[in-house]
Amino acid sequence: MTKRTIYLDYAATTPVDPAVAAAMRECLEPDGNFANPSSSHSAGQRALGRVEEARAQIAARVSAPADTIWFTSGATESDNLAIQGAMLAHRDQGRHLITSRTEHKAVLDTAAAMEKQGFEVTYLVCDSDGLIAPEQVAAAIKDDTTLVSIMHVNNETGVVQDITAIGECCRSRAVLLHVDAAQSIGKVPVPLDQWAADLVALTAHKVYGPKGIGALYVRPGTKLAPLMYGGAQERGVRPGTLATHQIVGMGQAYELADTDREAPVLAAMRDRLWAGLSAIDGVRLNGHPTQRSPHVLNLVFPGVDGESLRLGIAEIAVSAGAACNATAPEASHVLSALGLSDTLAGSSQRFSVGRFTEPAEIDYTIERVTAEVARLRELAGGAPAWCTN
Amino acid sequence: MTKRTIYLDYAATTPVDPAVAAAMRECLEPDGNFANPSSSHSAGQRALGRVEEARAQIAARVSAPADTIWFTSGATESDNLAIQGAMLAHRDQGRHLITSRTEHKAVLDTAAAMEKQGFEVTYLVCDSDGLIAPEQVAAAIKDDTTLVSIMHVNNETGVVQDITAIGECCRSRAVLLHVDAAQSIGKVPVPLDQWAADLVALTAHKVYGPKGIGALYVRPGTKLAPLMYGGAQERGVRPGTLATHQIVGMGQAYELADTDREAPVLAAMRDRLWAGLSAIDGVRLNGHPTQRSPHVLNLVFPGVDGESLRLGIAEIAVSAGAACNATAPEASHVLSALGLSDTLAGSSQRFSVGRFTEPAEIDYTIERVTAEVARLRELAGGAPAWCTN
Amino acid sequence: MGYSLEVQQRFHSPQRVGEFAAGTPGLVTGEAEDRTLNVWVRVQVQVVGTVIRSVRYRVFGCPHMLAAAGWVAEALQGRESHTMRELDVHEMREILDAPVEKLGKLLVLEDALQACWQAHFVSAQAQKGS
Amino acid sequence: MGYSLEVQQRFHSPQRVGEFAAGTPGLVTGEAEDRTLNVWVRVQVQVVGTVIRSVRYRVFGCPHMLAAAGWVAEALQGRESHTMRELDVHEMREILDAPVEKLGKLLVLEDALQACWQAHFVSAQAQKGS
Ligand SMILES: Cc1ncc(COP(=O)(O)O)c(C=O)c1O
Ligand SMILES: Cc1ncc(COP(=O)(O)O)c(C=O)c1O
Repeated sequence: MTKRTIYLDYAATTPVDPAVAAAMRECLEPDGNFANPSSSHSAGQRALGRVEEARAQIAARVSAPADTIWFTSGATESDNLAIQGAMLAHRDQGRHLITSRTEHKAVLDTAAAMEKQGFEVTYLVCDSDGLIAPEQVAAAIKDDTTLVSIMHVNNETGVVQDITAIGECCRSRAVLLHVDAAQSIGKVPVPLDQWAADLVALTAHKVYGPKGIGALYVRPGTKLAPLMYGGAQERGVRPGTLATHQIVGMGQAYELADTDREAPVLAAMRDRLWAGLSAIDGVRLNGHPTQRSPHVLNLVFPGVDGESLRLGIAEIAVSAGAACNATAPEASHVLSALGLSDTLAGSSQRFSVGRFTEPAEIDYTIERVTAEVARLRELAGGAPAWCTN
Repeated sequence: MTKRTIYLDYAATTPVDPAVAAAMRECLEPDGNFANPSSSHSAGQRALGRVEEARAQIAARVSAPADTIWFTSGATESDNLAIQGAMLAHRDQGRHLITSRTEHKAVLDTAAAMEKQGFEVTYLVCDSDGLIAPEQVAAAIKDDTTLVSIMHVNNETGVVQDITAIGECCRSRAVLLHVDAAQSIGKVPVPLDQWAADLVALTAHKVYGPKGIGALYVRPGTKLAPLMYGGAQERGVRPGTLATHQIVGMGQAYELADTDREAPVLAAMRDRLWAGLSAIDGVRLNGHPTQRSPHVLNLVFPGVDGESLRLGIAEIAVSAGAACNATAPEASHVLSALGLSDTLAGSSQRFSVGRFTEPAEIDYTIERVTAEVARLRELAGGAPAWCTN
Repeated sequence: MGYSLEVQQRFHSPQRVGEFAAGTPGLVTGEAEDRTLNVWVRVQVQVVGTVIRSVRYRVFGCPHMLAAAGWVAEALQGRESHTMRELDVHEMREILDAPVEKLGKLLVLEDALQACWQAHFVSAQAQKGS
Repeated sequence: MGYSLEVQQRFHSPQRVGEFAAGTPGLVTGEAEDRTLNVWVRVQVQVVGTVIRSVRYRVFGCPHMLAAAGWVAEALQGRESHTMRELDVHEMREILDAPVEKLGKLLVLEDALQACWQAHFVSAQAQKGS
């Protein structure tokens, strides 16, 4: 096996696809498409043309009209704009927000900030498989509920929520639905023409596009208060000079992200990994066994400290859970919500595969993880029962 | 002369310098520095290293410590974070904001939004040269003033405000100062070790870096409420996956931006253009004749509609004023603040030169503008006096 | 902003600009402006009998306004004089493919033509009377 | 997270892991844990006269904790027995270049050594008494 890192952290971020990089490069060349898309001169208008082309590519990937896609700096901003924007714009009609305990921090921290501003938040609790039942959503809706925010694919476990059914609950009660679909594109279909979703957060860097660019789908007529002011870009809801190369990159990435073709390949890699690792004594899968995205495999190795396992297999890039929590010492809020003890949450690893994962990398990973788990368990021989519970 | 566009709109945005593009490209390659800088694995830590290197490059360019530079999606976000963030964080101590009529929309629209939220805003009026006297700032400060927001280099006229003196007024009254320095880097020094500024908005795409990345300088100890929530990036004040390639590009761009070397070259180009165009009957310079940035020349051609002049010289990319206002029909708020009539504001053009401007381009521009002004004046022969006043 | 080929061509190569020689028979002049919209236009129409023989104009304003003036001058030539007051600005906007925000400016051109018509009507009445 | 070479080396090639054979003379055992920090450690110290002859350990926890246990086992060997209770966790943190958040875990190691000292003290007293 080569010395270079094996990358199994595609859920944290992906490399940029060479075809995406090529499209971006054209905008980064001295005579390329560099002008400000808001400028009225022909160079600006050419840049605007590329922006609109990318908007159409993204819209097509999620089966939505192009003018429902608004560019942001990423899914974090999209989640914030959706939640803060909808709650503030409708503050006179209702002050109640429903979300779940397994959301990304971009949703949870925003919900907490809304609470501090006097809004009321209900946090739904998933079952031990990580699923939220549509009936839970229906039961939580009150007369003053403005918005439900439920993610599509969970970034730590890969569990997929039933957005179609949840959307119907919301629609029938005239409540807005926001969906964080940051992890979905290229892995699980996002059929916005079939979902009753009003707002959907998208990002480029989880699907071989550049970091620092994302989008918010906004169903026509949905009122949103902006997070920022200044300039008429994106109809005034998201000002700032449009980053043509970033937008072009996102467009190209979405164009390439063919779920029908890629999902089965990813699933095969994930299943190969799971087949190999399931031979390890006591190993368990976190999250629902089938209602899941093909790219994530979250496993608990009882009796093995996660940080130590990661150092033990340092040539393989995996993560405990969300990358943005890497320096935080607390146990994953997602795994806790599934009912894992802090110890077992700390003994969990997220493996995530992607477009460039090769079978040999999977096989090497199985070998190395198996050996390192055995070594660390040996080191901890005689440890009390709580270390494995 | 060649057929390709002559670009004299560097104040709207610049092409990416080839050295910047090269640095970015490394992050966009399949085996490049693509990992999530928040990931704890070695690939993530390598990416973090590049982010911190860029932070240091940017800090060095503005004579500030590296840990005072926080990344954002651009100067629009930086202005919003500075103004909304400071006003909200200090809302219990004071609700008064001071700014000026010639600020960028990112500041003015944010100030207007603060007014809607119950804050009080004083808009200082510049003199006919576009300057704000420090005494005006001092006189406007009240007991409940929290923040003064004054730009450094004006994006439409190039006029440079005396931030050193304005900063002293603020410091002596214990009022925070935010400076929008989006246009300054590489053109006019930004010596943060000499300014009494607490917050400074920076961007990459006005100085041969990529669009969609900027920074906010935050003096240590300055309290700010975040605009967005989710994730611990940038100490929780600006969450979202860090866009390594963008940050690396900004770092490289700032490293290259040597004001001492570049400003005289820009000034020579601008002066060559002015020398040529000043022969046109009635042409006048907008903004202070000497207290100005070397890259902007804003001229009024009385009796010539600006939009028609721009179409007449369509092979030369120039703009009326701010690019983000290109589709808005109103007269420039900056030129109105200088006392120009709507007609004269509408007869104004901003020419802005940059690193890749060549003398032959300037000479061609002089020839073409001179001819087109004459042609359009001839077409409008016999027009009433108001057309030129 | 994108300009249609029609606008670009008329803008770059305007026809019929200027004034008729003083004393040209059958001449009427109409002028209109809107200072808030930064447009001014002056149209001269030469009517011979009931037919418009030729048109001249001067104009200050945006490319659409310039193109519109040129288009009108060409369109009126050889038509019955009453067509002066029948300018359809919506049709003209379509032909030029001008954005709807420009409609206000185009109406100034309509005003100038109405003024021509008025002047023509008055002088025709005067001629009848004489 | 970056790990110092000291930590990496001790993590990947730990020495003195395990237990002494049952019945080894002069053996004392100390164990400590902190469930909230996910660490457990058991240390065995063999004291001959007033000198520590050798140390063995088992540990569950993060890389710093593993390295710390190995470092302590090596450091104590050949020292006077009372050094068991004189572990300077701050010094150890510096040697390992561990982040300050790890201090709590390292204190668990201190607890285990204190337990060893206690056991040693009790058995020494017992021997004196006998
Ligand atoms: C589910 C989910 N939501 C939101 C985000 C934030 O996306 P971004 O990094 O584009 O801000 C991520 C990933 O970081 C994610 O996995
Ligand atoms: C003075 C000034 N402030 C703010 C901005 C906004 O910067 P950005 O495009 O990086 O959001 C600009 C340019 O667009 C500017 O010229």
